[in-house]
Amino acid sequence: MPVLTYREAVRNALADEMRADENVVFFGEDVAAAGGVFKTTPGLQEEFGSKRVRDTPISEEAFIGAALGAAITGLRPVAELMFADFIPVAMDQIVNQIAKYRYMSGGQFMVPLTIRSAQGGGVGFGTQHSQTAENWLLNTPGLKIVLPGTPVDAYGLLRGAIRENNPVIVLEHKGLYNLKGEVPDDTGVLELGKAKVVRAGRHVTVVGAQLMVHRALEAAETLAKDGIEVEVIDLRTLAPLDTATVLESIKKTGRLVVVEEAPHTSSWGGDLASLAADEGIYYLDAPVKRVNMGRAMFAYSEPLETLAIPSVERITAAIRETAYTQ
Amino acid sequence: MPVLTYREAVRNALADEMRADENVVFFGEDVAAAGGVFKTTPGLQEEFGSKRVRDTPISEEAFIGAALGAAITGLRPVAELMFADFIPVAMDQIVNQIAKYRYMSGGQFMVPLTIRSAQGGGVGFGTQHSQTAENWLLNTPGLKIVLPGTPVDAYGLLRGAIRENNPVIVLEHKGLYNLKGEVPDDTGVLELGKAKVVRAGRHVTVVGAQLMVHRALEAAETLAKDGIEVEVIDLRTLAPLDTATVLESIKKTGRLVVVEEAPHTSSWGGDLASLAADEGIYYLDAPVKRVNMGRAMFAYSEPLETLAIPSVERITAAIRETAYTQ
Amino acid sequence: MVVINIPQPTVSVTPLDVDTRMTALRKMLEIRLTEEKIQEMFLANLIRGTTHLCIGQEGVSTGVASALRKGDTVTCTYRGHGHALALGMSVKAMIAEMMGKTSGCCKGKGGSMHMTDASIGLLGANAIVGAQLPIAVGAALTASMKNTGAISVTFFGDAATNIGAFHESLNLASVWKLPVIFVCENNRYGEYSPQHWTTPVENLSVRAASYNIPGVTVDGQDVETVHAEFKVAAERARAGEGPTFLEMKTYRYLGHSRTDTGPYRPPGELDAWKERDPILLLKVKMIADGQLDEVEFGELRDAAERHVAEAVEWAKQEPYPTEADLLTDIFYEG
Amino acid sequence: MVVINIPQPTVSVTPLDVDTRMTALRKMLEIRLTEEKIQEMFLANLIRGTTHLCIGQEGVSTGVASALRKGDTVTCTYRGHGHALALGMSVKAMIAEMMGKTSGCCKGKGGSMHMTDASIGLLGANAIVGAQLPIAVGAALTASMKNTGAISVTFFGDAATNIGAFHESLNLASVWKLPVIFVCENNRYGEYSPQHWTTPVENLSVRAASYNIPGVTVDGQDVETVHAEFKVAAERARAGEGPTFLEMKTYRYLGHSRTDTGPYRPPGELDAWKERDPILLLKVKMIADGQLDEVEFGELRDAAERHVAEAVEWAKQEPYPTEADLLTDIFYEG
Ligand SMILES: Cc1ncc(C[n+]2csc(CCOP(=O)(O)OP(=O)(O)O)c2C)c(N)n1
Ligand SMILES: Cc1ncc(C[n+]2csc(CCOP(=O)(O)OP(=O)(O)O)c2C)c(N)n1
Ligand SMILES: [Mg+2]
Ligand SMILES: [Mg+2]
Repeated sequence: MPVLTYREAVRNALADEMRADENVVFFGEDVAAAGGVFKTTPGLQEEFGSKRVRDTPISEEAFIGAALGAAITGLRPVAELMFADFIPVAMDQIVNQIAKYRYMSGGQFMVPLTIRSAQGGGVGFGTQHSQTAENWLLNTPGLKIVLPGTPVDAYGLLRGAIRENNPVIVLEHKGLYNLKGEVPDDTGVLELGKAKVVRAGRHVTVVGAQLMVHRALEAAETLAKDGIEVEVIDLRTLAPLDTATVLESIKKTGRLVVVEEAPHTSSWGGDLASLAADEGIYYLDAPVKRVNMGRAMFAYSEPLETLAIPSVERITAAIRETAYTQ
Repeated sequence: MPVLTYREAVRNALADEMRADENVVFFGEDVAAAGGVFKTTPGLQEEFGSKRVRDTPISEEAFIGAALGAAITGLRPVAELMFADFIPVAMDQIVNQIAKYRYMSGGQFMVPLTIRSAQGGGVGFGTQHSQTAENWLLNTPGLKIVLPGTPVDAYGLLRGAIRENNPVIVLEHKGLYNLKGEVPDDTGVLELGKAKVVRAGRHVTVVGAQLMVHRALEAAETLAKDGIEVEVIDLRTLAPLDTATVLESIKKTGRLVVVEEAPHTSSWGGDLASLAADEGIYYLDAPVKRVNMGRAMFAYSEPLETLAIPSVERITAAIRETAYTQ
Repeated sequence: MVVINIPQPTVSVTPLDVDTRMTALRKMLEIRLTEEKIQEMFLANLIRGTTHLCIGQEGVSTGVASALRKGDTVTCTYRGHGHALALGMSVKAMIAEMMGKTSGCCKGKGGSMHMTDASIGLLGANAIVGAQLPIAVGAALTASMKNTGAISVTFFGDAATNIGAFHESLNLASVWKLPVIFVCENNRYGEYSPQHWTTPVENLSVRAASYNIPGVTVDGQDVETVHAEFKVAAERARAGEGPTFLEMKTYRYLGHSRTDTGPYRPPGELDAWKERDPILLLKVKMIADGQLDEVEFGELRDAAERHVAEAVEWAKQEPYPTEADLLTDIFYEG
Repeated sequence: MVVINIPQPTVSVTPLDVDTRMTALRKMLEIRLTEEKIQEMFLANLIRGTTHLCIGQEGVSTGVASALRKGDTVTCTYRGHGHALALGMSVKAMIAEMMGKTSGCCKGKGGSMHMTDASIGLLGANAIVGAQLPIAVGAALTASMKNTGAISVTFFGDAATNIGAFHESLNLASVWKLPVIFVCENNRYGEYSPQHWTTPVENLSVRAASYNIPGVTVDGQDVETVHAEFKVAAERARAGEGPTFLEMKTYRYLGHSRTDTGPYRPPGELDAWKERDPILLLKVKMIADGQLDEVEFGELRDAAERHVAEAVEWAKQEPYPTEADLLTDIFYEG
């Protein structure tokens, strides 16, 4: 079975969609001639030409807005925001325009638009180049938000995003670009909005996305040795959130730990806890625990960054505590 | 006891702080000569002069960033973003700069800066002029966020915000500007970060802010007739969130309803549900209910806007359901 | 006394043929009378929220629309009723929208600030200052990539030229040589602030030099001048020569929005501008050329008035959206 | 062969006195050698993340700093090591910061892209393109309101002139007539894109006309020219005459960041610029004026090299932050 890096999976998905539909165009800063600062898009301009694959000036508000204008007039643009930390620079176009354009027009337009961006910490880029971005966007209806955590998901979900007739924000994790994984030849378009149980278990449900899922899996491995069987769910899409899969698991395990690479406040972790406290409450056998960055920022200095982002140890401890609560 | 409108309270707070500290400067679009589009700041330019009270060009990113530059060099700026829906236009300065400036410098600066803005729906301003803004900001550490819901709080909390040596976002509710209320003569600076139990009750805890608190109080009134004693908490500050007051109440009532004028996803309502599902879980007697806008947008058309925003009826129904759950 | 500087045309302005003139006159009257009616309805609480009227500025929208072709697209501002009507939106669809009715152009989900009708190329009015410019750049990208020969037009105010999105859009359109015409309606005020408080240059067209594109200051009150200057820009754009920035000097007679009475205007300014009313200027020309007389003009006006009144009566009877409409039109399902 | 256009000075450039020249030469050497060492450390994994070096551009930061007074403030970019050192940051504080140590200028919480030292007026380097400009406008507002006579300087790149914050900041500073000097370091590239791909004008100083402020294109490689042109702008600003936009033509010898090898450069370009190296130009002048010889220059270089090496050794021994530092410096408590 072919093994690709997450980075290659992104590139292949984009290339395959550009081959499949000539309306797909791709632009962003240094994505064309240079193939992207994370080298996710090399060779695309060579293959598809300098009209379909373009470098932009540094003007996120303009080119993200241009993606919207292009989407409502017949193209299927994919725009790259180099770092997800730059989402705030184009925030008006994303939350006030793109998310609302179909609605405000009373359904006159489809908005088949994808924004790709690299998020997440752990690689020492400092406070303005490490953030996870989903919680800036999740309170705004009208956007689909995808966080692939593996090469196969990076491939299939990006293809799914580009095929969507709605705006999709695909947040890749920059700490995962070198991750290798199998991408079967028949991997096609993956449907958005489906979480995946990546490890089955009876005792505790752990929910996360991206880097946190990988760490949760490590934690599960350790805990298995102590007889704690952890079920790990990779959300993959955050909007719409697959609450059914999570609820199903809570019903089985009665225990929930939500792991996020983000500060504690006003995030999707709260929504899962809230799901547990509402529809899930009669199944709960222990308090719902959240492992996240609390009130900390993404830091530059390595020890601080390591402390800020949930580690395998912190995740393991939280699961253990939850598992043993009566 | 003097009765002021919420609008007048805002104005008086600003005027009193400008009198108290000559480093307080105030600027925004049409705030000076015209006194603001919501007429919250008439007469300030006359009293404090055109250097301390300034009209700005339409350039939110620049003047919010300028507020930051002024704050770290010795002024105590108050900047107005006319509608909170424009926060995304200045989002980079708010979340990447203002929130992080002290931290990134290793604590070299104080950032005594206040941003005032008008948020909330119900007055027919449509999809881009009605949103509540707090959930765009709450996942970013480094900001204090205040949502006054009464004239006395508008007065005291704005004064408190201006005195803070940290960045504070004060989100006024545009549907409350005409609300009248007592502002005792000795009302001074109110401390940020303190929720207030605005109605005591034994059976159900209802938590909200601004317009939703007023509606919750109406609901409580109705329910009281049926013997349901509702405790209503006005959060007033969302960051930092006064979880102690909420938890205290949950311990007493065992039942929690969280009411928000915002979509359901990735909001502070989830954090309160999460609090209940974690520290509060052994006290809960019923599922935690959230009343909010679900997946709806702020709409222009009156019937739709009315349906989108939690009404007294919806709040009443949710409390009643919670109260009667065994 | 207030003296108005009238920009000189930079191209030769030939009189439009009588049919085109008549169409323009009718359109301007329709806009004028619709706006007057909207103001009345707003004050009578038949329209909620806020509304931004373009009375006095009809020459710009009408002149530009007269030079567009099918397939061309437009984005504009909350002060967009004139653009919508000039492009061909029906008064009914507009009034119903403003009343929040399902038969409004956006099913009542847009409102006064969001007039949109894809079928006439109106991609949307926008309530965020400057946000419509990038969107127009994107529409031009489509035209350019698909070689449709269409152009993209975006309208914005004088004060909008101070926001970042303006700068970024002109730059991007220039670098990509896209067929966009940036039409600034310089009505001398941004809300309650006169231009010179917020903008350190008098003729905004000088800003085009930053992007190496033509910038022209135009007499926005003369619909034929607007037409002629716009046409040159449109031809450049259609020929693949890239964007143009047109600054239309114009004036709004009413307040910025709602109940603003315009206390910030210097005395005499409004009257001076009314002497250069776009409807008046065209009417005078047509009378001078024997194409119109006062009686006929009165009839045109009355017809427009009846048309608007009928639309209002119709819209009043139309249904409001219901709960079934609450969550529709957010996502395309399919 | 690549020919470099050298902008002619717009003011008379008189030679600086020997002490000032010597200080500038030392400073440029310090910057150059620090940057070379940082690159080495980065490749040896002693510095994490990324780093953006300014080798080749030392004339700009040094020339500007030589004309500043105590109380003046500066904001700059991620490519800010030169500005920090020119303003007087110690190499130790910088290296320690880059290594994430508590004795770094920001206690290890900033890193390579966020060099900050309030005590020398360096209000911060910024990792978001353009974001430092509004902040500088605010610092100038303080200076203006408090009548301190101080000026505010902000450094940014050529490609940054395409972002909205640039436009808004120049406009606001002009309207408020604030003492800001906007210093564009035009090193011909934004990351891997040459200027003409993203920017439709050659001399960025033309953009000043949009704000009715002076715009000057300056030879950024000659530290004395930088000093002279900057001084005129500074005097205007201190006299309350408002902002100036200075475009410094310069060049970076290394890649944009990290491991970029600069495949996008036309052959010969780098060599052509190296002939106009800012250290070389000053050295040649000083030798011609009998103020320096090759031996002395070699000693200066060696001294700088030792100084940097010592700082690195020191920084290696410094402690890292600990859990106790995780939540500090977010809010001021008190
Ligand atoms: C980003 C943003 N800032 C502020 C506003 C509030 N606002 C609406 S219209 C307006 C003035 C715009 O003036 P101008 O661009 O000249 O257009 P005009 O209204 O005169 O047609 C302002 C400040 C807004 N809608 N969006
Ligand atoms: C808003 C934003 N967009 C993009 C980037 C990524 N980025 C960092 S530096 C850079 C190029 C900047 O070029 P220029 O302004 O010429 O400065 P130089 O690096 O050449 O000094 C880009 C695109 C960023 N940091 N911030
Ligand atoms: Mg205007
Ligand atoms: Mg550059």
